Amino acid sequence: MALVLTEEQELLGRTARELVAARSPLKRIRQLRDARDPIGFSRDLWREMARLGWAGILIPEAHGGAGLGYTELMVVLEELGRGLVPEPMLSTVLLGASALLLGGSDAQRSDHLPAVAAGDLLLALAYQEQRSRYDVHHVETRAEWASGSWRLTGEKIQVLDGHVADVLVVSARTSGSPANAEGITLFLLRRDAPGVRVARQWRIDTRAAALVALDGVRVGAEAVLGEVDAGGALLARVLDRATIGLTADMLGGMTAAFEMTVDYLRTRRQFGVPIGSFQALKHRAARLYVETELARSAVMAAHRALDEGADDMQAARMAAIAKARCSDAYMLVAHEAVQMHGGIGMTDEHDVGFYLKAARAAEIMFGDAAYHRDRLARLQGY
Amino acid sequence: MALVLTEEQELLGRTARELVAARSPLKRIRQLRDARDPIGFSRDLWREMARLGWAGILIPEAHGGAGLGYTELMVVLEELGRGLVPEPMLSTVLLGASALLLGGSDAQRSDHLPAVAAGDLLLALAYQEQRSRYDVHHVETRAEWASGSWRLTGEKIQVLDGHVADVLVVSARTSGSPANAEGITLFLLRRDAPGVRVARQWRIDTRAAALVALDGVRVGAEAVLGEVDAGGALLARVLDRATIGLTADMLGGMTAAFEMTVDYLRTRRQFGVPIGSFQALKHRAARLYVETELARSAVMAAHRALDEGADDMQAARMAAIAKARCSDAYMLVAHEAVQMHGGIGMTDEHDVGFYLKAARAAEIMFGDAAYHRDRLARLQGY
Amino acid sequence: MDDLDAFREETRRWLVANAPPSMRKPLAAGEDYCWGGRKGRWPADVARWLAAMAERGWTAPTWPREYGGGGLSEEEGKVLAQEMAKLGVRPPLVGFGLTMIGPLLLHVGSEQQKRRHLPPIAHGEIRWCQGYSEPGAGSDLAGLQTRAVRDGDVFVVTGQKVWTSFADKADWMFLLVRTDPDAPKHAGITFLLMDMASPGVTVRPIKLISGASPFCETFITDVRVPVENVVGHVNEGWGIAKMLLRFERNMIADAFKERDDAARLLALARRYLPADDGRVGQPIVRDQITQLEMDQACFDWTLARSRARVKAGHPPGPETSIFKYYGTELNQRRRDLAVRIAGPQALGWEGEGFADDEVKLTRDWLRSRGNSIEGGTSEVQLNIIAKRVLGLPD
Amino acid sequence: MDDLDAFREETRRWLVANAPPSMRKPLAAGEDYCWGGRKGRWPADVARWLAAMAERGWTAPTWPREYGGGGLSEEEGKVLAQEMAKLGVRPPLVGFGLTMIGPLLLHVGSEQQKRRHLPPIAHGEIRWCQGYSEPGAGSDLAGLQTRAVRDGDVFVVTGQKVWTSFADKADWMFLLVRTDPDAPKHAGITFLLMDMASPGVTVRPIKLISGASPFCETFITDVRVPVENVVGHVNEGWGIAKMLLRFERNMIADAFKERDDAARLLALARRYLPADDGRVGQPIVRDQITQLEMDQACFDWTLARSRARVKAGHPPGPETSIFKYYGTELNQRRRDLAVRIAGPQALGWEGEGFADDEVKLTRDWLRSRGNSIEGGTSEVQLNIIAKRVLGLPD
Repeated sequence: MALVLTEEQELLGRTARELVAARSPLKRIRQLRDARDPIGFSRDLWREMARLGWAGILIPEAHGGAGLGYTELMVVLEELGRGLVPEPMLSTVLLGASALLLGGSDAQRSDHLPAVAAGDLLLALAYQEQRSRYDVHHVETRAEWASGSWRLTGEKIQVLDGHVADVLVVSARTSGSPANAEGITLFLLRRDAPGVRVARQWRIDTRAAALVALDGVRVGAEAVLGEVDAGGALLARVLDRATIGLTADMLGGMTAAFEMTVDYLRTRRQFGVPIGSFQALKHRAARLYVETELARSAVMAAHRALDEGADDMQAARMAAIAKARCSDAYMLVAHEAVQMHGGIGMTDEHDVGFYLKAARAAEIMFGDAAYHRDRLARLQGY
Repeated sequence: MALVLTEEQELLGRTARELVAARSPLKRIRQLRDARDPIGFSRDLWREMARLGWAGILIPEAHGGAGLGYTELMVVLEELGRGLVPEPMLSTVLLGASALLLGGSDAQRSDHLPAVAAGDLLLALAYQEQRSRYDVHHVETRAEWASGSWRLTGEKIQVLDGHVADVLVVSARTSGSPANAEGITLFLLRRDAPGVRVARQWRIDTRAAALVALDGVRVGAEAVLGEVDAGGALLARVLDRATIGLTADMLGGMTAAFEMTVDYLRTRRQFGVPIGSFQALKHRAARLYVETELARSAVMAAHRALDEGADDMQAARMAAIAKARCSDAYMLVAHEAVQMHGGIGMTDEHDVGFYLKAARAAEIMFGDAAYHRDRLARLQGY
Repeated sequence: MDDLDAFREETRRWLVANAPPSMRKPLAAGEDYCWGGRKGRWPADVARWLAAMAERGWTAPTWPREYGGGGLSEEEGKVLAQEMAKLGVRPPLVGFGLTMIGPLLLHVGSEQQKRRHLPPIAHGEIRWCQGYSEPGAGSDLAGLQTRAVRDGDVFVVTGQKVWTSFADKADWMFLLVRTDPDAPKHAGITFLLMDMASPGVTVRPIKLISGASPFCETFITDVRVPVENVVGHVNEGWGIAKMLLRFERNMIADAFKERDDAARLLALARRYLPADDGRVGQPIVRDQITQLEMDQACFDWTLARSRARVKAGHPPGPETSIFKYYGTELNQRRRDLAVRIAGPQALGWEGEGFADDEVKLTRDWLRSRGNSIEGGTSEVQLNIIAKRVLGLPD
Repeated sequence: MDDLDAFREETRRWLVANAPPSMRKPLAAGEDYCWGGRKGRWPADVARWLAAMAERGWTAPTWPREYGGGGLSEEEGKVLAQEMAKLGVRPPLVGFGLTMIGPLLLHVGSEQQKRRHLPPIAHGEIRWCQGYSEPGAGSDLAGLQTRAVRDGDVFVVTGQKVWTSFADKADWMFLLVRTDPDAPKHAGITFLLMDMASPGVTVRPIKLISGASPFCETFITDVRVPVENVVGHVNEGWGIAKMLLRFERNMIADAFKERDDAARLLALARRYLPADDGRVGQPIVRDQITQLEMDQACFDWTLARSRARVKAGHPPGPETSIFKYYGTELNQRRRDLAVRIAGPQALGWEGEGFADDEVKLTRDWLRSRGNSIEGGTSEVQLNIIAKRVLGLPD
């Protein structure tokens, strides 16, 4: 695979960077946080992004999308990650729309995807639970079939944008015991359905998340996404793709933190010289550069592989490699960025701390580096 | 415990350093190696060391020893480790005499210890096997009782000084299966007994080792050291103490390699200045210094604990901590020493390479750092 | 030795009789030790415990009695510490007065300075803060710009200090000022004591990424400080500052010496990564916990070696940089590991779905990132070791 | 495209027909590729394979035919490489002639130099070595002392080179000499081609800690080198040297790109650390193997990105330092891990009790320590990245 961007892709990246600079500079992120904005982002800005084709970037033109590839998605996500932009790409596009694209019936797609592509419908994937940690197949939420409908009961945690999503994709156990990969079913349900209760959660990063409690929520057979009892595999496929997308966001964040730090090293003076002239800091900065370049390669390779039709096994491998590397690299870059900024880097009023918190949240979401290394080893059979 | 040396102990260290400088400078080590000296050390020099009390340092005065403590042993071993001195402290004193002191009958002690203290009798502990790796309780060598004597059959590997030791202490399985901690018995046997075959092995370090093959070797009941079937615990006790002693040797080696490197940083000039003025190298050297200081603390604490009557559990804990730290620190120091010496450090004619090889051998002997960390976790119950 | 045994016996009896039961428990979440000072307010038990100990001079056990101390010998002081540790009683008072400016004044203060400042410290009446760092200077401490101009019997001080720990809660500040702008960088500095209630002093807390505000900016505008408040001599403050930095490094190292860290990490691991066989579920995490436990033990022994050397009569030297450097690194590794053990539950900032102790894990990790910056960055410590211990050239 | 398909078809047919079966196996222990040169001797199959390929110019497929190359286009060269890889045939010839001085002369050599030197390289008749490092210079390449004094049509060269790879086996050397001792360090250097058979050249192999002797010291005493052997211009050799260093870094990176490393480490782990469940017995080792596998993949993709950029018309820039730096680090980590996996069996130097492949593990580890020193130390690579890529000040 050729790991270079086309001119069109480069242009898409520049457009994204300009939009972020104009509409979502870091001071906007700070304002959203300090105001404890209940939504956590702007539905207007999201519609604007949708008009640029980002909400429907992976959605076929037949469903109102742009029908582009993962490499295009990567280019946009990198810029959003750079700016720590909280609009719902991850929840609605990478998790929600992905689930519909990979597992939805024709009717389900036609019902939802055009509105998603238009920026009018927000989705969320409610899969994580108190005891699931990184195992997407650990599902304790139950769904029981009785009197012609499914009844869902359980609690999901840290559901990205779950507090505002119009439609939730929920994993529930229809058979088997909590840790089985089999016996899981995905359901589509409206957030305003009776028995659904959402509560905003406040995390360290700028992404909004929510607790979603399901208390005997009733849905019909048509709410099942994919096949009954076969949602485990679908969920894994969705998450591998979302994980790869997340690494593009992480790449943007680590690049921004690194560039901010190199600028500081060039300009901050101590002992009468720029601190970037100290060889120990130089070597550390050079090592960080190497780490970010290797991360960039992994992110590009993973997205490219999806574009080239990677099968599930390949997608899982690429997700593991890219996520492990970006987790370690982003944490390292962010820790070093704060250290090299010195005292000012520890203050809330400096922006570098945002990246440290974003790095941690991204490191842990969808599994940390050790988890993904173990996963790769298992995938390879050792 | 007071982690300082007494004046007497400091003096003992100076004496040892002077003897090493006078009788075993590094060029002697090189000569022994290049000549492929079949013994690998000098029995005369060993007797001289014995006259200074080192061979009998732990042996009670009643058996002709000096009756000193582990801290005194540490002080001597550090200096020998500094000089990579190959005389048989580890084999004869730390492994062999230790086994007799901890498990021998009065008769066995009286028979052997005075000659050991005089430097006339060499001992070796043959416990390691092809498949045992770091598990001292993995013993496949068998001992069977028949017609009034024990018959030993099996092969031991990398028996330190096994090619010249007068008496071998051998672990053999008298019951149970190869990996059981129970069912192991230690035997004393003469190297020249019928059926014993030894072959010198050539390792990367300057310690001499041998393969010891036992082909139906017969010994009487009096050859059993300790109790039949109870040798596993005794072996572990001996090895914990020997491991602690080895860390003193490692401390000496890493200190020598570090000092050699700091000297080089001070004197070697490139780009018109001493390379020790480059901040990246300075910081790395400072980190190495911290590592060696922490290693020194662990080594002192472990020896002091033995002097203060540590029980087996405490001894095992101290051995694990000191060995894990010294393994990592010595390897780091040695790798960095070669790197900072540049090309000359890679040549066989420079001495720094001896320390790199010694570091590796010591890292692996008696278990590497990962092994000892796992061991500590198990000892602590997690 | 009999005297010492008797002292031990009597001390224990007194402690048992006088320490309130609530002062014999570890700090609960949200609780803090008593830092003293005019602005502080503490629960009745804390105040009672402080008063009882201060009356005996045992807030500063080895200081001379005439300066408010207990007049104990080194050995007696150690016995007191041991008995307090055995009974688990809290120190009645902590702070920079007891650990930094007090010991410094004992060493180099004038008789008048000792009589004036030490008793209020020992009694917990006056709380001190340290005015070293400045906005433009950072690691280059000696690059400070705060100026002090002599005007008769006073110095008129103008400038700005930053990273002043708890300046908003302190009554007095010890600080470095530039008294000779024409002298070489290190030669024109003076060490001053300044009343924070003086006109012209204002303080603004700095909010950190962890959400807490332990540091302040202090703005100093034409503040008049009597000449008698110079410690040592005018223009010779740099040597005093360096002496104090070594006290500080030792103190920070002590702060990072927590005996039950491995146990706490282990408890976390058992909570978030349970395994059927009773071990920690993730071997990689288990290995990291063990490594931290080992490194902590080696660090503690290294501190013990240094103490033994100091006790044998050697003053603390540049090797104290090891403690600052490695102690903070250990703490950072520990906080980082704790967050990785808690996993998704460590992502909370506040509110629903996250327990208080989970939020604390995360904020402790964020706060720990400052450890390698405050009190002399790790880079500065490594520079000191390279130059002063290893003798590497500039 | 049809042409290229036809070329592929024909190439495959030719390779199948002409590559001896023994040249379609991986190197066995102790075997090496063919490096050519007057002093080399190789088995008949190797010589036959070299001759067959050289006749078509396919030892240097994309060089022009008039210089002994194959005259293939970039695309055809790639097809040839792909077909060779598919069939598993060995390269017929390797060495610094093909990878370093050959490409350099193609870029900047005079027409006469190209005609004289390139064909013997392509035919494997002349083997080259590189005379850069000197005993006093080390990483400070430009600090070289070897002098060349003009005497009519020749330069008289005197000095000493060190770390000359395989100088004892080479026929010619390309080297840097100082032609203007009064000029600034980088300005008085000239790039020369020297016949190793010239009177005054002596070579001494250097034994390494791994036991092998891949490097030599080369003593040069009043050696007469014709002026026509200057590449580029007199006193302008430094620019040429830097260009060549980039070729070298790329080559070294390629050398560390071994596709089956994870598999090899895994096989070792299964041999020394077997587990009942089929996984690697030690989770820590398993984690390290996986980490290496991942890092290798990321490294390979980074190389691919760089190649793609070069193909798009950008010359290799300072980012090639990444490959030298990280490629050698990966190799060192891999060798280190291999030794720790083999454990006690990795302690052998030779002889009884150790298998040949166990001894090789250990020597490979020792040898790998030189990777971060030769060809520009890791420290130099990091300096280059900091300065040239990140723009950090001196």
